[in-house]
Amino acid sequence: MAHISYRQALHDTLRSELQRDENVLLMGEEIGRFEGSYKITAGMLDEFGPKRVRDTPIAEEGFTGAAVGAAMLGLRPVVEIMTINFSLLALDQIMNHAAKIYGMFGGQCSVPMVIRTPGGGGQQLAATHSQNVELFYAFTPGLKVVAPSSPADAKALLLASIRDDDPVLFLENLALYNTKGEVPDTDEPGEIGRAAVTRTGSDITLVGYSRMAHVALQVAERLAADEGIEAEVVDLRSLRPLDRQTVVDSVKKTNCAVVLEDDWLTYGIGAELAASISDGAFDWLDAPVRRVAMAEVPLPYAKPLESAALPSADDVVTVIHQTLDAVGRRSDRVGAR
Amino acid sequence: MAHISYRQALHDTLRSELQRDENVLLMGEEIGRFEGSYKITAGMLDEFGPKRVRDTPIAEEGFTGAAVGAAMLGLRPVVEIMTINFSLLALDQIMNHAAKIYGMFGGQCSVPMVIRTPGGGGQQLAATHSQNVELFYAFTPGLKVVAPSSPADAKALLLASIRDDDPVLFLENLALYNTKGEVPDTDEPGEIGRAAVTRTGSDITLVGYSRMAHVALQVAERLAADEGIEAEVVDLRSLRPLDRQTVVDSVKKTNCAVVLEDDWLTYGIGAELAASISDGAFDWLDAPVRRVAMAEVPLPYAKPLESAALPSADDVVTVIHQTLDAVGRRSDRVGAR
Amino acid sequence: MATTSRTRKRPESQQATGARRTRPKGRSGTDADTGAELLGHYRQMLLVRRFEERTAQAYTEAKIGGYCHLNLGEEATVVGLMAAVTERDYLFTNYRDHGYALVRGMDPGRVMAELYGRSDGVSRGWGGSMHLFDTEVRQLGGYGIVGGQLPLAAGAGLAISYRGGDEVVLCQMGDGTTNIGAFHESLNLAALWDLPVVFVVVNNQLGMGTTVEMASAEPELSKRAGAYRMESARVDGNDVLAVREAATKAVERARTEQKPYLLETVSGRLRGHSVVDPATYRDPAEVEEVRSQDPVTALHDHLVGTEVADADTLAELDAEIGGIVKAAVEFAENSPSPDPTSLFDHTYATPVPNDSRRLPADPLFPLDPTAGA
Amino acid sequence: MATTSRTRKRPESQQATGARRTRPKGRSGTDADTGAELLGHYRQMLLVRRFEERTAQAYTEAKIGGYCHLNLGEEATVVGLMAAVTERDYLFTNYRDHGYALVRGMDPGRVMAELYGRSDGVSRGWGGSMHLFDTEVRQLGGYGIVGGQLPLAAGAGLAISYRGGDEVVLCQMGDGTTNIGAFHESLNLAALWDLPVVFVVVNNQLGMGTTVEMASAEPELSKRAGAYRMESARVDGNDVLAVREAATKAVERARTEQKPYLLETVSGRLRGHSVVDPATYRDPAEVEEVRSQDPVTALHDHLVGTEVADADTLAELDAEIGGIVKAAVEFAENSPSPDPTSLFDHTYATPVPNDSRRLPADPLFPLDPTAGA
Ligand SMILES: Cc1ncc(C[n+]2csc(CCOP(=O)(O)OP(=O)(O)O)c2C)c(N)n1
Ligand SMILES: Cc1ncc(C[n+]2csc(CCOP(=O)(O)OP(=O)(O)O)c2C)c(N)n1
Ligand SMILES: [Mg+2]
Ligand SMILES: [Mg+2]
Repeated sequence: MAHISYRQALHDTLRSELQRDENVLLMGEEIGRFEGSYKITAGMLDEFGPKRVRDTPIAEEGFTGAAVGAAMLGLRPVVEIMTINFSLLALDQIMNHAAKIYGMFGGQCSVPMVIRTPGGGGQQLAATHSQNVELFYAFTPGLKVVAPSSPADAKALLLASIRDDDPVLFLENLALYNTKGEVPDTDEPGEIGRAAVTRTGSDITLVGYSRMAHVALQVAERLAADEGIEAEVVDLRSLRPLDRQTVVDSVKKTNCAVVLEDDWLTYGIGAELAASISDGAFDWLDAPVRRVAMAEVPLPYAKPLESAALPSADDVVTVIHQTLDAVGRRSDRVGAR
Repeated sequence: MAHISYRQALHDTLRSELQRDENVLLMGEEIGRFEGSYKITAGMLDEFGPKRVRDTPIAEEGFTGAAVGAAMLGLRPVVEIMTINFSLLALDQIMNHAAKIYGMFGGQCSVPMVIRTPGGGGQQLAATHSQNVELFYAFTPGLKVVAPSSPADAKALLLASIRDDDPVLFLENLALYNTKGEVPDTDEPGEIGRAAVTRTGSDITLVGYSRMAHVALQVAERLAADEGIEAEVVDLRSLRPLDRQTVVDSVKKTNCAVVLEDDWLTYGIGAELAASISDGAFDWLDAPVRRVAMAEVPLPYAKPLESAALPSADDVVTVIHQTLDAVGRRSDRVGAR
Repeated sequence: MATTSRTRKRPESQQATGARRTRPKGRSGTDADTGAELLGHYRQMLLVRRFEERTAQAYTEAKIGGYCHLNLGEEATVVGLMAAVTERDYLFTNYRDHGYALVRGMDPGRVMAELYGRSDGVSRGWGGSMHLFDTEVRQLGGYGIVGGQLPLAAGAGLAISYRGGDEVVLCQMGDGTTNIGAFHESLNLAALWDLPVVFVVVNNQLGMGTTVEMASAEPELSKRAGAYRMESARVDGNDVLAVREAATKAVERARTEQKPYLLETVSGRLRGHSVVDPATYRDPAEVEEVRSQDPVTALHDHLVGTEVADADTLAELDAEIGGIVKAAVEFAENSPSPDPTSLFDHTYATPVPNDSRRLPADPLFPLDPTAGA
Repeated sequence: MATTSRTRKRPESQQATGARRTRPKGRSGTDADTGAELLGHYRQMLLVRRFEERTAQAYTEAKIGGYCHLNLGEEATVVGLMAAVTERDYLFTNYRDHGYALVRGMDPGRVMAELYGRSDGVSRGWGGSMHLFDTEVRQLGGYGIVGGQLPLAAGAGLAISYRGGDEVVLCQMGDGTTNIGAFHESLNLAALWDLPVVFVVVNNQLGMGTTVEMASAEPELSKRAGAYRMESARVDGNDVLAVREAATKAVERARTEQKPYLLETVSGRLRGHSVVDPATYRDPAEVEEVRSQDPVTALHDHLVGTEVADADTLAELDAEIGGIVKAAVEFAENSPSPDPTSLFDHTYATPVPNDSRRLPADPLFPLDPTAGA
């Protein structure tokens, strides 16, 4: 075990996979000479050379599509798209080509590639640079979409993604890069398609992924310490396939849930979770499933506006309180206010 | 009132708007000389000339973005994207430009444009040409998204969309073009952002939009005739803004609901509806909200496979039966099976 | 990977004409060798012609669904291009792909079965007309999104170059495709990275109803190569030998120098954009012009005129081809439709837990067995 | 529309130099007129220089957030370009937009206020550094998506042409931007439809850390105009008069002949890609080279050398500019932050029912008042 950052876990894993398999290569804007916009690939051009660490022109559609074509011939490209916002420019290649080639040609040719890209807001990057559009990929059959929230999962799921024969969208997050955690030294791939209960509790279920799974854990610890509320936290880890059962099993125990997400509320990832919980735990639910999400505006630059629009830990606490109020459980526990 | 097709309603409305306002122009691939892939713009090049009915190169991003720029200077372009599948290539211009310019620059400049595009599957067009990705637009603040299911709504909402100062994604459907209905002769714009109860009933609520709102009505009539089940049908008409209240009010009356959609189930449009109903009608619901949606595969070409994957009227009936069984209401009505 | 080494049958194009050829003396002075080659080409062009005519018929009989685009009028181009590549080279095309499949060596029966959506189809019935794919002959797909195949072809070239191979990628597209962003990005990548990709613009002078002049500010499309310091050429797409020669040069340059190439072939479209398009927008004189340059008729007359073959021999050949097409249709008719239970067979190559295998009426969670009757 | 006719104040560029100019006799033989013009240009270049230096400082003081890109090293280009357009012309830029805003005539205080995210900012604090917009001076936005402004500019040109106007659109971009699909699609549209758009590639020789040679198969970027039969030129971006002259020619051609143009200006980047980039990837010799060509220093020395102004006068000017920048910062500091209650003010221009105005913790439906305590 090593105590390292999420960034370091990604870096180390890319490096060891480059060493392990000659077919693995990295492609993306500014990943070589510039060492990556967020420095995940620092030092790699020097170590592996331009053949395997390939700086591309600004041409998201072109280089992502080229990675698809290379994967069809058996390479295992790991593409970095600088932020998920720019992936919109490559969406046709991701959705109509990477995700379709295996099925559309009757299973003749797989597309073993990974697209790494960070989401995130809250950095005052304004409307076009602060979006969370993982929804678009999570919605697409033929893709796999993972969204680790801890350094250990970052490593395990990146290993699994690179070794998987299907196209995987690997969602990172700007706000997580510097977070730290224990990471096993061994190269054990994680399982794509399984959620994890990262904290057990019996009062309420919190569901999140990527940064919001991290926030959920923090909120849960704070509530336990301050108010004796024991929240169970489910970290989805994989958005496609989606492990509904783990979520529903938790809610069957706690009888209520709050969904945390960094994207817009209406039609966001959380809608599926709220819908699935409301269906699968119908007879167990004591209150409506609430979602804490981004306000539905093009995200403004000015800090006070941005902060108001983004879901915060305090927002999550408020909604947890309201949900526990609704089930009548909070007043039992913390006394009438 | 005239009894005309959905196609005719669109055609006539575009024509009258071109006549009414010099600032309105049509742009798109093959809309002029070819008269439109689906012939909505038949005859218009001859009538209005190439300045106002502009054939574009195959360059979805370029011409859609050009429409955005023209709208910034006060023209009111109506863009046709041949099918919604190809809109993926213009997504950056739609999502990062059309939808952002008003907010990102602090409300200085509006973008009065319409993007007309048909969705649809079931025509054996295979994986890349049979997708329903209205979700992507419905998810995006700054856009408005309408999805009429009848010729009358097609007219009213197209009028509203063209006269609206914001970018509107106007969703059509290949399977609806030949459907007919009564259309008022007067030019009365509809209201973007309001759903409609297109059939009243007290047994169950069916929610749909575009083609599936049409299917919902057909299924409702069939159930009433065959089984005496009275379904209420809510046609969303607008996906953004989303009129949740009309849906929830209906469910408070019927106590159960089935959502119909043409896209993939997980994270699809229906997820938001199921989540919203489960929240807003929490204390009224007698059974989980079920969704009837497309199987989660790249849609295959072969007819038997395609038919199996697409939601049919029979599928809707099955799920209605199961839902009514779950609430114990169907056995009351039609006797124990 | 599905697309790597296996024993492959010799594609049709190689059977007829051999892998390396020298330029025949010229159209008029057809010598014996060239005559035999030309006859081989004619045979293939005729196969495309008759297959496409039969396809159009099958479409009107509703045996074929979806969109269906034919190579009628492009036979010389298709055959000339396929004569320039070897069996180890890769091919990417747009949706107008039947002719390439046939000449490249896919079994006509399996191609027709794909159009019919049957399980013996080259793409198992999942792709249809626009999406013919066969690992065996290294034809890596027809693509329905205009320009979609270009980045893929660049990527295939990257894989070859990465491994130091000497295969070449031939990437076909239409004239209208040169205006989309992917064209620019892909050609730039290929030139920048020295990838062995021959981009071929099959200029049939129309998008759907849009002419080249209506769509391209530089209507001499091969000139666009200049924006990437790429070599290029423009040839008569109705002349099978001219196409073959130009393509051979481009392919060999790509193979030996690892440089991409842009080749434009100029021909015409004998029918509508797709089977259902009556093409009423076309000027009758323009249609007449295209008809008068029909490459199949022209080569027929040339073969007879140069006495390579007499009209009767060619009629016999036509009958033989007719038999092949008939057999293809029969094969397709007799091939079973894919079973609906196979619907979830091709979502993923690597299975994962919680993958959705639900049909539209299936519940997300088991129905409560105690509810209802 | 917000962007159409209104009374406008004369932009800074026009105040200093007048709308139409004739080519000065040449750099060495600076006559009196040219001298005055050059001094005006120098003043503007200095404004950009000092403003950007102060911006970098404010960023390190955490007064400014997000991404922040400076025009340091591009001052001659910015000023030369802005001298070529009139107040009725439109401007679109990328995110490296402060200098254009200042020279085009936006109030420096309101520009700085935007960087500070204050409500007096030109975009009301909604845009920040990358998104300066001001209808008054027809600068229709800085854009953060590489290439995003190009289709918009083509569309603005379309609107002008549609109405028969004689305005011109100037569309700025970086060298790296010439490799993205939108470049190709936009230039093709502009040339095909005869739109009055001058596309300007500000070639500072780097994307972020990527050189032109690493990204463009044709590194002489102006040559890419050939793919659209478009006229083009390449000039020294460190020479304000050369830029002005070339841009004037391009703009006038666009205005009078309704033809687009591709202009490339070659200069350098004095700092990192953005304020936070230490640019350690750069070769010290390359940095030295760029520094030795610093256009502000060069023009300073030229003005002194040609006796247009002596060093003291220029120092006074510098002090005056320093005062303007200081006042801009003070204005920004004193401007209020936008109130969070204004969060939902700019989602739509036409209000509609059911628009979401929910904050993250707000419920979708009113909370059950009977539940809880
Ligand atoms: C991105 C995209 N836009 C539009 C279409 C619709 N479409 C199909 S074929 C076609 C014309 C293509 O013309 P060209 O490239 O010349 O090829 P041809 O059909 O002549 O072989 C169009 C516009 C599409 N399939 N994909
Ligand atoms: C579509 C897109 N891809 C990537 C980026 C990230 N990015 C921002 S600036 C930049 C480099 C642009 O270089 P150039 O066009 O030369 O402009 P310069 O910054 O030198 O002015 C990149 C890659 C982006 N903003 N948009
Ligand atoms: Mg064509
Ligand atoms: Mg640059």
